[in-house]
Amino acid sequence: MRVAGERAFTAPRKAVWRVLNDPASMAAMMPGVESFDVQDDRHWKANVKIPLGLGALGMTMDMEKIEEREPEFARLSIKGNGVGAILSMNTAFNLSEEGGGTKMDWEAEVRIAGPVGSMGQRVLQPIVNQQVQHVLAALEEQVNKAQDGGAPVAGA
Amino acid sequence: MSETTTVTEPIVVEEGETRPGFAGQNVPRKEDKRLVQGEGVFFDDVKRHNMGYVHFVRSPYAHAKIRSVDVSKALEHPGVFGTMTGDEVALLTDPFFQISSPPGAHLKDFCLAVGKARFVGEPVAAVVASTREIARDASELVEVDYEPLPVISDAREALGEDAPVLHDDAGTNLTWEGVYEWGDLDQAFAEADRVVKISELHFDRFNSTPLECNGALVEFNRGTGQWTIITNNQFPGFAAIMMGPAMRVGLDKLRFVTQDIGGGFGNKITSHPQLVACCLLARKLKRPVQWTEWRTDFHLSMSHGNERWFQDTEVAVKEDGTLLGFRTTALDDAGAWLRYEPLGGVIWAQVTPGMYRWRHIRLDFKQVVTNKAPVSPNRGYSRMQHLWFTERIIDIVAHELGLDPVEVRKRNYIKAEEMPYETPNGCIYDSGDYSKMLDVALDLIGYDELDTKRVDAESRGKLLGLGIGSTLDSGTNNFGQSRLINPELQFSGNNEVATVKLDIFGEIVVTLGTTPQGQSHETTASQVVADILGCSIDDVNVRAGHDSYWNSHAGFSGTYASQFAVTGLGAVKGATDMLAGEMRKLASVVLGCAPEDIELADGQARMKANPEAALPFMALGAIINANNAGLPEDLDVTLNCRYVYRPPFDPPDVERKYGNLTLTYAAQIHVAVVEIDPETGVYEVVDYAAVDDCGKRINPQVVEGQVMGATAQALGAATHETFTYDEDGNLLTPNFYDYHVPHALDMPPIATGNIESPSPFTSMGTKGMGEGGGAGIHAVCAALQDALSSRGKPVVYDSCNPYHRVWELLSDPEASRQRVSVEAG
Amino acid sequence: MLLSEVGYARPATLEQALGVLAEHTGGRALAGGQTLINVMKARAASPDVLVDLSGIPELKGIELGPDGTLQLGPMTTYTELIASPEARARPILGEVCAQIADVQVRNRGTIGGNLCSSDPTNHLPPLMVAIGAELTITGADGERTVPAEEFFLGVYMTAAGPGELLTKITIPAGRSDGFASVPIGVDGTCIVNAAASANGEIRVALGCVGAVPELVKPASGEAEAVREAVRGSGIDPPGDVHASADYRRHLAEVVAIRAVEQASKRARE
Amino acid sequence: MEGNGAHRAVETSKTITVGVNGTTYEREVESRRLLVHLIRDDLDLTGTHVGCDTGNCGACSVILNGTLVKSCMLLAVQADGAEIETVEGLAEEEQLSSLQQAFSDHHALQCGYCTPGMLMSATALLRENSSPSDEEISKAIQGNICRCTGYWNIVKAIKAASGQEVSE
Repeated sequence: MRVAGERAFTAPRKAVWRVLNDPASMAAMMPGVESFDVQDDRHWKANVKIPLGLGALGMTMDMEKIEEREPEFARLSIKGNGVGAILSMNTAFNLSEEGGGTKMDWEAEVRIAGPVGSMGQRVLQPIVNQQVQHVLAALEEQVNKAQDGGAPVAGA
Repeated sequence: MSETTTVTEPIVVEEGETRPGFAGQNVPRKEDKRLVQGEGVFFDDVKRHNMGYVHFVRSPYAHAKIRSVDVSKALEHPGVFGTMTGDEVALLTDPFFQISSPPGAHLKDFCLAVGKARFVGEPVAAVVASTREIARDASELVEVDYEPLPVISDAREALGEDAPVLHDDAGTNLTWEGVYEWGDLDQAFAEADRVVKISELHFDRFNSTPLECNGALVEFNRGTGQWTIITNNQFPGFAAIMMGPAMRVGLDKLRFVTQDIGGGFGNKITSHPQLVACCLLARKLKRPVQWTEWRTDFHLSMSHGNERWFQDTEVAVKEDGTLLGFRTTALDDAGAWLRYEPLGGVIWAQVTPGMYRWRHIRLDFKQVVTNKAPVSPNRGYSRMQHLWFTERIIDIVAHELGLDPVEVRKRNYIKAEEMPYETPNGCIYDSGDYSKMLDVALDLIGYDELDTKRVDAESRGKLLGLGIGSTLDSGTNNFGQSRLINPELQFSGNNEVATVKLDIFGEIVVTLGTTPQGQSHETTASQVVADILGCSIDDVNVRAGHDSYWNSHAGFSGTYASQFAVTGLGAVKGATDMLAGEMRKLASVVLGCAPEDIELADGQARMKANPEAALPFMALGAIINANNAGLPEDLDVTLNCRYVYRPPFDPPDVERKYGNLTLTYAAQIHVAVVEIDPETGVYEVVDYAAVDDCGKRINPQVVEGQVMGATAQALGAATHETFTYDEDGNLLTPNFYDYHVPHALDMPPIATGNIESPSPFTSMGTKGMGEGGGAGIHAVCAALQDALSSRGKPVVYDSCNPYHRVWELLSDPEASRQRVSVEAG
Repeated sequence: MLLSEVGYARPATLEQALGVLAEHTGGRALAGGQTLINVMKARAASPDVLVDLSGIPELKGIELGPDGTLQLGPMTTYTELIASPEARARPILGEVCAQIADVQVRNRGTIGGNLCSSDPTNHLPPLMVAIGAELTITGADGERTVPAEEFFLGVYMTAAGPGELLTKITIPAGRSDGFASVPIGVDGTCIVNAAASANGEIRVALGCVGAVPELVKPASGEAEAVREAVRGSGIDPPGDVHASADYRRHLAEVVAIRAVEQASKRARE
Repeated sequence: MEGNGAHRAVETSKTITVGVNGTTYEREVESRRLLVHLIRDDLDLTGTHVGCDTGNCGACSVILNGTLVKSCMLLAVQADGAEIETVEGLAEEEQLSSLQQAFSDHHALQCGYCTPGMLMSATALLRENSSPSDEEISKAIQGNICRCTGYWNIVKAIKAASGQEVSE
């Protein structure tokens, strides 16, 4: 399924870019991260336990930055392997300067397969949407931290 | 509640007609006593010492290259007995025989994915362990490295130039195509006053979802090199000829045993790949193994019904609604493998004109492979799709030309006096009176008060509509039709076997070759035997199920394609007639008279002239089996009679695609009344009538049961049941969460009626029946179209219409109307 | 069909139950199990430990207070609630429970389990939000009570976090409620549902249109007002095999109006 | 009734005691084992069937301490100390119960796979309601899927077993 949106930050583009490319803050953004290894500047590996109230869904995630135009554009491919599910995600964001701040257009193509799929879309879609919202909220937090607490403009 | 109306035709008593007796009666079922006590034996009820449980590792991808399969971690897991991978399978077996002519013939189909996975749920490896749970635990430790490939999730994209090719060996996704043309299309369209064009109609993917899924307990006898396969496969004859060559063994090495089967409906014909995997595992691990398929596995990977599109249809019609002919292209989605296909590419031709008299027909059949579960026969196999299509034509023509669907049907139905009727492609419709059936159905539904009912519904804010479905259940295949698919095939005709013996204590033992799944064979067979031997059905012991060791089967043995009443009972009658003859002969020798002087009655063989001179069956059995000294040397009596019933068929003419493809044609006419809530598109079937004609009925209650059951499946297929895939090839209805089959509260009241038009071609006037549900699918489609006609005249173009599709028709009728146009002829 | 290995405990007291949950962070309360066991069969989730609450008397029972307030023990089954004379004080409760799945599920399934599993298609989350139920959560550090609209956090996720349990459901007095849904077949899974309450202000809670129930407060019970309120709520329903996002959005309006009509009608009676 | 009783110990397997159709069984089971697999595989009472993996079909229905449940949505350990009734317990010796007989008389079964679950649901219904209406019967078997009969003959049979007139 495809999810996309737009978000605005008061922080300057470079600050946002830094956060989005800093493994540490990346780790802080992901839901239920247990370990996060940087393999090289393009490849990261993480073990996550995505919290689903009825029990967490353990996954190993391989992330690869497949495209990058500093400081405005990057595309990442994320492959998750877990017992309950196999996840593949292709996400890209575009940063543009807007006033003093930054506008981020993002999109993600998320594919989930495996046993969790047999629970049906009624469960899957809301889960994905919700996790995406978590990531965005976390991102905002990181950006704010990075440029000590400039309040974010309400994101659309 | 259901009610019954019977219009009994005078039954033509012909040569070989059984005497009035048990046949025709609602005798209690012999099967019931064990089943209502939970004492039936289904495959999963059987256990063996030290057996292992099989769990398949299934592909999560619809299309992916398999880079590697690593089972090492699984093998280390406590309780694991062993594993099997595609690489092993490729060494140990040959690809399954392909029915198709090229390019479909080139597919290399193994029991586990080799090199590539082609649908979500395809078995990639197998694990065997000491418990069901451990087997699944270990299956999660099997590491498969997949490289995802582009997916074909819609048959209409399979022929695109940049479409990924599923099978490199075939080089194309168009695995089989054939052009069928009969009559003179040009003339038909020249004569037409109107040409109705329909750009696309769609028959959805679904299946009958038997409540018991597939499975088997497989044992390997290392001494004899023979496997015993205790399974619920419903067509062992077919499974054997698929499995033997693939496993490089003779067919006698494969002993098939079934007893009770929890429903089949055709969906249990193509389990041979999994059965091969189990055989290999039993041999490799030196222990019995059991495979139990779970519901989600079944939905993901097994036996979907053929999804079919009818494109660029043109219908030649006279002003008065007389139908002259049609041309169309049928695009059929076979899924990822051709496990029984492309037989669907010809089976539909058994009912080429439906119930109608048009003589000019062209159908271009194209079958493609897609990244979906392989299709297989499904109750009404391939004919259901085609009959739904011909029925759609009738109602769309009536709808567009402002004619009455009832009138159009009556005007075009083949008439009773035209029976037996030869169709444009040489099939012989044996008997029937379709107009009369329609009258009975309309009478049951209260057609006269339809307008009152509409008004009443309107007053409640509902849209009411009535729809008709008229279908044929063509039974007893001529397997020669497979040659229209592939002229190289050496199949033709059909057969079934029964063995009837009189045992030492006078017990009558009947052994069938069939694999019943609820069709009451033990009961109906005993009715036929008892009538011929002049005894009670309680004296007749019909063995439950099928066992190759009984040697009472032939190449086409099984239970499928509406034929038991003809082939099965034909074999039973043949064997019983033989036995009766031997009993008379033996009695005549003992009593010193001519065999003609002997009659069988009251469990005795006695002299007609002098009933006092009688031998009880027990005496006859004892004489032959235990007390035979002094019998004349030339007395040719075994009291153990095996008969192979062979229906009268010739191979069809392959060039003209012409010939009789099935022996009997049972007819069904169903009428549905629906009420739609125009605010939501939610609708309900509020009234229903089903009229059936399957000739002579051996057990009316059993026939009735088949009609009701087929109707329920039709209602499910028409309203909610569809296997829908997303663009990535994920099945969105992989179990009963999202695949909604009818429950008790979903059932409308059903009134049933029947007429009896005995088949002139069968030994007892019977016809195969049970696959007539298709009528119900169309009845609902037509009723919806009727109910919606006041809302912009939308055209119903799908076979399955869940609420959201009805909503689409309500909110944008024009979109559906774009599909039809009427032109002057 | 086959579960992953799991530990099982059946404590006799709430304190013991909280103790086990505290010891096992991967633990999960097992109420009726009519959702959880199925999720575990699919191995879509595999808790390390199941804490079976069926042996804890204080989690059962239905009490009707003098002011008409109902207190439901979370381990009360649907069947028990349907049969309870006290529960008739708020008739909608029994009426909705009687539409859930089937006899077997109603016999095992519990009110608390329905709420805590927070499946977007469940009947009770929107109902509790509409009628203004309050949910009491107990954890190691005592009790807190949250209004239903703050209880549901996401699919399978609620304010009752790790180590906590839903211990009481408090339903205010009132009779003027309504519930409407479009299920897949009779008593099937809901494609969309809505619960309404017209006791004083009008509250409508929409189900199946997001991860959690959507509460809307139309200005009046008039159909148009309700429609406006639903449109204004900015719901973004998921599309699936049963309904596109647009169809679901439309159905949400219709069932909301119908639920409010039923509630208002009762208010007039 | 509470068998080993309630406690806070966490166990991945345990020895449980269940009474089935009047016979008491003691078995060691993994905590994860479903009740239906205890009944079918460990106790070899194979009349109780499995028709789905989502708790929809009801083929595994049994009566547990007097309550109708689906044995695939219950862990075996949850049944510790319970009294269970399965289809095997319905007939007295070889004598079919009136309900079982009615199923046969009215052709309420074909393949017979859903039948044990249907019979248990019907048994539970008739204990609570001695003369149910068609609607009440349908509601009572809503949790049991049958793919063969179309349900009406089952409704008929249950009604007949309750001693009410049914149309043929």
